[in-house]
Amino acid sequence: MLAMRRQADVLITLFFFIIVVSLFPLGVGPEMNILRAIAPGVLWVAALLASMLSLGRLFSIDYMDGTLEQLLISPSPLFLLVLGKMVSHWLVSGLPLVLMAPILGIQYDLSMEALSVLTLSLLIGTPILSLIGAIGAALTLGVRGGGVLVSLLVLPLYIPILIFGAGAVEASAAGLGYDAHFSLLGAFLLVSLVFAPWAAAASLRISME
Amino acid sequence: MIWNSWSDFFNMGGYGLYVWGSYLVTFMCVIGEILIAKRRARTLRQQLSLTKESILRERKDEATS
Amino acid sequence: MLTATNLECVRGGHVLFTDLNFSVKSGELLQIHGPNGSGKTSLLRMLCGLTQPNTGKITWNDSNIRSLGEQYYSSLTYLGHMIGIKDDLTAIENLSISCALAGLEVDNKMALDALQQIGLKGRENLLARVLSQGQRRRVSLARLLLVKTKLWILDEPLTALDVTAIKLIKEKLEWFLAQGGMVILTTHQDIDISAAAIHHLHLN
Amino acid sequence: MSINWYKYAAPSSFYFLAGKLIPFFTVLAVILLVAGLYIGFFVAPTDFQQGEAYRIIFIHVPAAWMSMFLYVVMAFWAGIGLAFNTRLSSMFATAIAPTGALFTFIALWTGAWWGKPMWGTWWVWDARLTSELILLFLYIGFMSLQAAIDDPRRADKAGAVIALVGVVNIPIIYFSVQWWNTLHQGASVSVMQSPKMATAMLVGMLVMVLAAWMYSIALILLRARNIILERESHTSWVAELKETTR
Repeated sequence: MLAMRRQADVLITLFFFIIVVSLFPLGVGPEMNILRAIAPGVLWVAALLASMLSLGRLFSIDYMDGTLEQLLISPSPLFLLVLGKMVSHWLVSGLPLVLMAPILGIQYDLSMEALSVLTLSLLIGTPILSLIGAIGAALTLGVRGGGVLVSLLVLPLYIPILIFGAGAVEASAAGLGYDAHFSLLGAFLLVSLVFAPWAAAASLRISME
Repeated sequence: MIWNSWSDFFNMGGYGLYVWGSYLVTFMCVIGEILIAKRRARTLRQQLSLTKESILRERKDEATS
Repeated sequence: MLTATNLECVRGGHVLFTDLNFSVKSGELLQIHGPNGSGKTSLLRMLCGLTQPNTGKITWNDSNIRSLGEQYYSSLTYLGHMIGIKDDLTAIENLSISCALAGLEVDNKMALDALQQIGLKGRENLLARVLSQGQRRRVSLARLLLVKTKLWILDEPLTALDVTAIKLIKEKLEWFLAQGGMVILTTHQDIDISAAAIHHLHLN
Repeated sequence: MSINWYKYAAPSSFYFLAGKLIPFFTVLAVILLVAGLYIGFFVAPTDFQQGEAYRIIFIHVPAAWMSMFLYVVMAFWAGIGLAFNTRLSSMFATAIAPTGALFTFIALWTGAWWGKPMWGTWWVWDARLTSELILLFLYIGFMSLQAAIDDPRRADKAGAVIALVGVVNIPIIYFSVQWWNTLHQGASVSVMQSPKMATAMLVGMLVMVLAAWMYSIALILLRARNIILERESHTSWVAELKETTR
């Protein structure tokens, strides 16, 4: 219902991700050993930035045309509607990255196992990015300099996800166990699934006053 | 007393640069913060008294006219 | 019954209105007058629970709208300044989405009927971006033909509408008031609507 | 002794109370600062491992403690302001943020100047350092969000949400970074502290912590007074204020 979005948005986020990831080999040089070592971090940071790039548009269009007001006075619980928004943001900006990541990982000469761990970590991690990011997007609605502000607010909060997401891939590349990383990522996902829609709903009410 | 002379004190056993570098910047920050807050307080009071004066003047004008 | 007591609104440091008291009962219409910037929209947003009043309270059937929450929203329809029409959707999609948000299941036929009634026959499947300002306004007003709420709060519903559309809306409002509905609206135009009681509220 | 707390919860009476308290805390801060520096530089002995460089501890540790503590206090007041819609507590949170950010910066700065002679590097990506850096980002985020919003009530509430989210995140960040770091390098660099701190060192440090406390309180009260004046400029008590102060 709420996932009606222009296709261009999906493509912009996806191309941003691809370009950022492809820039690194050009900047660092084609040394396969180095590339393999930095691959998890690069892919994760790129996913983080790509997901953040589209946060600005999460609520702002609805804010401009008045749909957000209707959302706030809808008889259905606001946090459910916000959760729907978050899910649609993930479907548009998270899922394509997850699907694209293994292909880009090949550019970095990652092993088959590392590739699957990378995809799985992104699959668990990117929803958290959408969930937390929505809080920042809701808080900065209609604020001047909102786009930069979102990154300032949201990026520090993304750090644990980045660490464990990239950490899982590195651990698997080093032949270590990565179950702990996944269980922690999963725990973050559950916690943010419970609290983020609620916090974002409260933020929306604050921003609309 | 630990220090034999002032130069000894400033030298800090060879670590003078680091010790004084830390302390200097800290105190500069602290003093800067105080000054900014003080200046803000002063300008706020000035603005308030200005608006107040203008209100009083308006009232006087109304009374005379 | 919607009752407002002692409402005060402060925007950007100065008081827009204070000590505002009124109540709207079943079948009554409240028209709010006032120049631009007098707080008409702020008042309407307050009545919707979008903004909290600085002081005072708003009650719906004797309970505060803050504590009622979604229960209050299910008996309220608000058409704001910004009409909530998305350029990338067709007229009929816009209508069904806004109805779905209001918790109303609308099938295609009902939506088509409503759009035809409001004078958009043949334009149901056009993208909203090719519609004129008045036509977009009509799409948003079409929701009034479908909802089953008790209280309508309308912010300048008649802007950009032509004479026939205004007449249509007037008739709809009269019908709604006769059914026992309540309407609160702002408008610059004088409208002669027959209702059980018409209150006027002047803000300045 | 019974104090009417509600009376002081009104910005106007708090304004006058704070005005009376500021000189008191300022004097205390100066006395403690002088005493702390005296103990730090003239009483505390030279550390046998670190030489004189350890004397940075007298500002580093108080600053680091204050930076974390002030964040929690800020989030607490912001949360109270959000939950009970009390203006004064939100103003307090806004007043705390710059001082907290300043202490965070000082902790990072002095840490770097201490790390260079001791570890041979200005910066290591160690759990403590990284989370302190993120703390600085959180402070800056809070302040810039509030600065970007024109309506003070919205600024208060929006700031409160981000402060509360941040307070939940700090322990998570700390532990995640710690874990991340130990995964990378088995023996990370650790602060080489002498096994037992000399009493004079400890006393000096604690006195400096108290001085930092008093300084923070004085400055926060000063800033809170500014914010009150700014926000309440349209009220009658501020208009009457001029007669009494001039």
